[in-house]
Amino acid sequence: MFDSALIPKGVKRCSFAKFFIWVLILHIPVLIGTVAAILCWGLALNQTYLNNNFPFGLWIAADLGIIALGGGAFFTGFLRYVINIKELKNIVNYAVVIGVICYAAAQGILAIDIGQPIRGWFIFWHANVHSMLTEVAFCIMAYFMVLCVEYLPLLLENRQIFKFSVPRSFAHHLHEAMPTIAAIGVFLSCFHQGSLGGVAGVLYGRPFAYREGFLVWPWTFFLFILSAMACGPCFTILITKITEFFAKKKLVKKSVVGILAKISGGLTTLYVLLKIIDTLGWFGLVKEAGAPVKSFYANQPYGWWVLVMEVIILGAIPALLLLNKKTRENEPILILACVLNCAGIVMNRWIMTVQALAIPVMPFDKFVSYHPNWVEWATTLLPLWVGAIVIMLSYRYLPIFPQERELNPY
Amino acid sequence: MSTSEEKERNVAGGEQRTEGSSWRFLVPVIAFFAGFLVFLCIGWGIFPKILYSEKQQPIDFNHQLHVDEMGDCEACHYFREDGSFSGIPKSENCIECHESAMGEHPEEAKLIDQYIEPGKEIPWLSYARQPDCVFFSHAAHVRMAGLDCMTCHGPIGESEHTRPYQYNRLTKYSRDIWGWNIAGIKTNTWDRMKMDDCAECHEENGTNQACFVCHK
Amino acid sequence: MFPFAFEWINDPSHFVFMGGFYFALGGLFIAVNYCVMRALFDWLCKGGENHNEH
Amino acid sequence: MKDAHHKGEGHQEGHGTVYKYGMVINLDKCTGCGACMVACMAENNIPFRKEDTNDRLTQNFWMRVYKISNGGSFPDNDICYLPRPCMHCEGHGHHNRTPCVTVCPAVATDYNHETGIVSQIYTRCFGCRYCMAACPYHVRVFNWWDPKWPEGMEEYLNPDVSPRMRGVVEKCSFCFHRLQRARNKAYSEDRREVHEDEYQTACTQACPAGAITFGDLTNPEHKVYELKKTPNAFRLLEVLGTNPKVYYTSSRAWVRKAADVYVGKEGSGVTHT
Amino acid sequence: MKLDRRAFIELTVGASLGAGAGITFSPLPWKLTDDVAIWTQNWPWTPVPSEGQVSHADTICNLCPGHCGITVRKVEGRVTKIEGRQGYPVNDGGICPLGAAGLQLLYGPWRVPGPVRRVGKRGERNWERISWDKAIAEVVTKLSDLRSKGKPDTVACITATDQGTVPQLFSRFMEAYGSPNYIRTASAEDTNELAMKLLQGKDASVGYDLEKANFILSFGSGLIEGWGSPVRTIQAHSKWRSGNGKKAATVVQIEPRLSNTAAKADMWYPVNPGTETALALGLAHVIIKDSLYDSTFVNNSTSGFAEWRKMVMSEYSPGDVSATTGLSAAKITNLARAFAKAGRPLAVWGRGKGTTPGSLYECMAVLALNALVGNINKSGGVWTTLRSTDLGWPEVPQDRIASSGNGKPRLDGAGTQNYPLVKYRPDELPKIINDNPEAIQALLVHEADPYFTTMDTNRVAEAFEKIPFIVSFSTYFDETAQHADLILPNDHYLERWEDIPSPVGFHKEVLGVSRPVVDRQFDTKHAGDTVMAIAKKLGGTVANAFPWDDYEAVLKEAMGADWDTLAESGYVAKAGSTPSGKFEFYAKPYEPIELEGDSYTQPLTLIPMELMRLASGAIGNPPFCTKTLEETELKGNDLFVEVNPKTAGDYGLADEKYAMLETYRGKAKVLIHLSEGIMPGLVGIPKGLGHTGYDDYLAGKGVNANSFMGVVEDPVSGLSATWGIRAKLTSV
Repeated sequence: MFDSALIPKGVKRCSFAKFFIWVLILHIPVLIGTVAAILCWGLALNQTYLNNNFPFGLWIAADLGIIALGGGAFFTGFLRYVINIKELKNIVNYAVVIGVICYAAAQGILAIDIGQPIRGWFIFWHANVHSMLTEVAFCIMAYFMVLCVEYLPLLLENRQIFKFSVPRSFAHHLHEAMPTIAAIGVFLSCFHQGSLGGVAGVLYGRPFAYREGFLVWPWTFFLFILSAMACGPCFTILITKITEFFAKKKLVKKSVVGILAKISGGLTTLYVLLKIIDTLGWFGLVKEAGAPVKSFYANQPYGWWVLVMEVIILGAIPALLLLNKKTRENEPILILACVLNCAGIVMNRWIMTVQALAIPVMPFDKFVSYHPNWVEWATTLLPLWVGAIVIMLSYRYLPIFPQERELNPY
Repeated sequence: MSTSEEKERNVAGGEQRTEGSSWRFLVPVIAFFAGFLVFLCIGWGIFPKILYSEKQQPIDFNHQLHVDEMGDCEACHYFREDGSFSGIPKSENCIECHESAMGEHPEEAKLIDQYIEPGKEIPWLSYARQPDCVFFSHAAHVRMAGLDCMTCHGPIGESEHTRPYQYNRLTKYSRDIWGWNIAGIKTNTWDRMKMDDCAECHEENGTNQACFVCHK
Repeated sequence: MFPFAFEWINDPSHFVFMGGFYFALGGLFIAVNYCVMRALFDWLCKGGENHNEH
Repeated sequence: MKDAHHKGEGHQEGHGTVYKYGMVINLDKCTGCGACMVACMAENNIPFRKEDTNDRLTQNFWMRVYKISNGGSFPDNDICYLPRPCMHCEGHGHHNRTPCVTVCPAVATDYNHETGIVSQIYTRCFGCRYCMAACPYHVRVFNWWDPKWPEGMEEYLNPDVSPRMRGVVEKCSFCFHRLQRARNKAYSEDRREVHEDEYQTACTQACPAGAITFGDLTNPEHKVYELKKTPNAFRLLEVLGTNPKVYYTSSRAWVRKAADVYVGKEGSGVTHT
Repeated sequence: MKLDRRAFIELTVGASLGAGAGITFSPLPWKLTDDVAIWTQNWPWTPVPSEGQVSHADTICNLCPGHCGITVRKVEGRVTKIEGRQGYPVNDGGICPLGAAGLQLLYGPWRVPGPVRRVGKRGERNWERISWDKAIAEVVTKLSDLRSKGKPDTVACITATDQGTVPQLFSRFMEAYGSPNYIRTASAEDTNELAMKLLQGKDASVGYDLEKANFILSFGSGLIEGWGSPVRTIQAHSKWRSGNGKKAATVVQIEPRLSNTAAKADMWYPVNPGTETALALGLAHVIIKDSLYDSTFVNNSTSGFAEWRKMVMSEYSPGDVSATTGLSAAKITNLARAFAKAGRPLAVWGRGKGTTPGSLYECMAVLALNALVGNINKSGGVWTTLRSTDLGWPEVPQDRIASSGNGKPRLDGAGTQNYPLVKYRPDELPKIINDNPEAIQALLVHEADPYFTTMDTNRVAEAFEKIPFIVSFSTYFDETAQHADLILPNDHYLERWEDIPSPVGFHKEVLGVSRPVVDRQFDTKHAGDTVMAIAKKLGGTVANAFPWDDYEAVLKEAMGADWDTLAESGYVAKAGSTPSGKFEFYAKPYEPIELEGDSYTQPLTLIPMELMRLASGAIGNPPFCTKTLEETELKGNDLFVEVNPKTAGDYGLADEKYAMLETYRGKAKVLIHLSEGIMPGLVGIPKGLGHTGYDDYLAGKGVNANSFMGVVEDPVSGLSATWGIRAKLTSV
């Protein structure tokens, strides 16, 4: 094959032609997304269906969702390097790759979402330390650097680069320092996952989203961390399964996936319990403010089903599925549980942002609903396709899965 | 290159080195420092030249002569009765004396036949022009704080010739705003009139630093 | 972002926030530089022999 | 190194006295004529578009007059007009917690303790719109388009207010530029305080019904000081604790009840016409 | 040293790392990031208004008959703000939305840049600029040709009002030229003046002392929606509301729809539309029966009371009236008693903003109510405000052609035997022209937009086609100007001297003079100068009729003694001269005004709604005002008609859905707005939309309410008394 010198030793990859065709196919949605992004930058944000009632729309909901799903990177890293579960060595690399893609995606979407991207760096230079968004920006940028540093050794282990002695020893030393780097990553991630929760939680002007809290932070701060830890690994498992499906070969042992699933199940259950307690506490808080909770769910698309779906169907059920061994071991049920868990988290992000804005606060406010238009969808999915391309490249040229050679001897 | 030989070389991990001498490692180091120096010079030397461009004032105005003649700055740069500042005088102020030539200075001749006669405004390029988002109240600074013009405008009163008006191509700000020294080192107060300089002075005197004090 | 900035105020929230941030960034910076230095020293002093396990 | 919080009391003391500018709007006098909206747009260079009437949610209004109804059926139906400028919320506690100021990541908006006005700096704002999510009164509007005036109409733009560019959030500033001019006048007469009649907002001045009164809420000589204490006075979303500076008075009970978050019996919220 | 591949890589990596470090330690990247951010703060396409000396100037707003005093704020030569003028006797500092948006009319792209001649067909909006002399020459050739053919009376002239020097110049020109057809646009003033002629025998109009009244009974007048002088009336309303605690006045609104006035009123009585006169007479019945009327005034200052009393007492008992109006008898009796017992009661007439003549009988019935409680020419009452149209100008010299032309009867039949007292009947013009196409050969239009404001727009369009030569003096490209052949643009009201007559409905006389506060923006000329130039070019007696050389001379002479105070302060408040003379009760029997269309195929009744934020007269709504329209009034390019949910239920109409509104006169697609504020069976349509002129900030938005309604002749006055039309609404 044309690029055989780059493919790691001892593994089989499809022909470069087939690979290149797939990359070209993926470039079509990427192109559409780029056109949408240029429209937003060029003609200003009137291209979307956002308006003064809905300053936050699909983009912010997707941002929060992607970063929650990307939580798998920091949590798997935490388990592997800090709690030292050696088994996870085989999947932490892939978690890092997914993390890099998710965080790059989040920053990409933010670059399109803000009205003046060229002076977006004001958030760092003139930082307002009390604002949750500042905290998010600082930590996402910092953790993205951590993720890049974690991704670096994988990059350096490419066959050609590995030939040079400097990169080789650099990669080796990076592995030695990885626990400290992962610890820093966990420290940062805990903060920004929490701040993303705080984004909605501090809005005391919006009774729907407002949660009192502990010292400075609202409860949503901790709920978001917990939900990211719970659903991150699920997302990693999901992407691994999808990659295995496309690669048509086993890449990670069942036992490794099993560990992640077990931990994720425990955390999801804890999250659902705390979420229910928080919701009940919130009912009390709102009643005391005089607003009957019924009115929050009176306007049509956001009826009571929303609460049931988010907490029960997409929360409790995956938790139970992941908790007991039998269902966790069974492959299709595991995938279903992961999908439900991830969908639950993304839905929670949508509710805490878009629905929080939809619920009228002043009694004489009119209820207005919002749905994203093609420009918003194209730009939100753009990082998904770019991510797919990056995964294909990493899978092809970098030794991501240590157990691959063991699982597919040839 | 057959696969076996290629595999064999791979396994060895390319450890045998070409026979070059031990100073081989100097090549990248020299390259590093060369690149470093070249771009350092570009950054510090050439970049400011490209970034700032220069224009001449329409008329080479002699401040010293006028100050001796008229007394002080307030003669031409006066306060209106509603407290706002008139800024650079209009050509009708000049007409009061220069209706007809008062000497045979070529600049005055230029003033008269290009601006006074056709009744056009003189398109002065204001050195201290702040951007549109800034509200600067001369009344607050001159009347209340008792600052003299020199603090912000420097010794322009004693200048015989108008220095060229340098402005930033990108932002269109006069160079007096962001500062003359590219490194941002400020020797006297009028070298730079950026937000930080205003903030610094406000800080020292404990005056109010709310946004809407200086912004509009 | 820096103590000399206009918005900077010496109060607990600034110290905590910026302190944590610079701590994390510093930690990362030190870790990476440590690896770079070690790699360079390996390359400079030991010159030839290397270890190809990774 | 500055030791006192520049936003806190210590630093903003400045030399002048401390004001707390606010408004009292008499909803019995307000006829819903909209002169306040037009005067505000004329004073603050607010752009307008041909397609403004297509979508009220992307319109740019600093002062918006809401038409509220008691939801009764004919002939017991009643409507009332409620002009809504920015509330310039003060929030509570030593470090006030104005909903939009605490959330702005780049300190583009700030609560000024000396005047009680929430400032919005358009060149600092990079349009993340978080403050729009935080404000329950829909006061903050976003420049979804680049403002464009038809040929020749840039003549009437007011130099005291800088026209904004696309991609930034803007809001009512209580016509702060008029306080800046009033201060200039005061300084030229060697005094620091600004009298009540020297600083009035454009909407207060234009209101044909004299329904809007503006002044320093803490100064007994100003009219608003007394008006805000009338029994019928109320504030929008009082229960949320935003501590807004705009008081409304109305002799009609249903109007007062339409102000707060469904306070009172269940479902007492009003529908809209 | 052998340059093999490895060395090359080492070289480039080393050099690029060095370059990177070099750049990072130089100011280049950081300064560029900062400057690019600053560039986004100063985009070249974001305007930067120029600074300068701020000055203020006082003048008078001429956008509606309210004539408020305004103060203009200027920066160097630019006008940046229009505000109400403090201390002006009419509006004392307040301003209305239209007045505040006046600068959009001064600087807008809809201004006529200079004299233009039409190129291509009418309404195609393409013009060619010509010089003033050529334009005037063209008008002169046309007019002198008509004169030579002995048909001077086929020239008509429409102006907004007949008071003030410029309208007088036009009427003097018409008289000197030889045409009796000088016509004023229709408004409630026509009926008020006619009523004053009939009941007081004076050439006067009706003024209301609103401020001092303490019981206001309004028959459908939009008191806080643009009636009379809008700002003055709104300020009066504030006085009624500011009894700090106890109410200063009680306001009763009689209207089938919950307008803003009805909402703010203390009591709102929704009567069946068209039965307001019956209610007035019913109230009179109760007042007389309980003998609560002011007998001293009635006995010695009125005449014909006995006969009127017999007519009222015989048919208008509370029982019958409640049957026709739909108001309970008890309410009628209590209302009458409350009205009569109030200290200074005042009954107000003039539906909506008073832009349509309305029924004369109704006006007289309301005035009779006021007479009953004896508040004629008293504080808090109805005042007869004398109208002086003669400015002491010399007699108009007429040559033979002129006198023969003037001898002919007026086209619109005003002043002929069947309409003896009426001065102008503008709404009749379309029918007259369509019946007799040669009737008008040339039309001059000044400060009016008949194409848009006259009822029955389709007939008006047909009529305009039949007029061969139309000259407009409009400052803007309004509808009439766009269908004219020649536009001789008048100066904008902020650019010209002009005397402003007393505001409508004001009980005192305030004579004002608007002055130029900004220099001319375009190649425009004062309409007075243009008319005089045309007259001078026509020569002969027409030229001699204008002894002045320019308009300013005309103004100075016309103002006479007041000129000095006017030049200095801009207005003169004259003491109201109270004319003596008896108040005559009009005892003829009353027949209600029947609407066009039949109730079987058109079951609903369409009534116009006049909104405060929507200019419905000759001036197009500026963009700021259109922007403030509620989303239940205009959405995109479609206007909403207001319908009661019950009616919508009966006819299958849904909220915010399209429906076809059809009347005898017109048909168009509209959106439905379900409102609990309108009486079932009624359809309310906002007046003032449906412009085709101006710019597409306003053109093409909504449908013109006038295109649905036709002229219903008032049996008593002969003016158009249309207050609605029968209509059909079918969902689309």
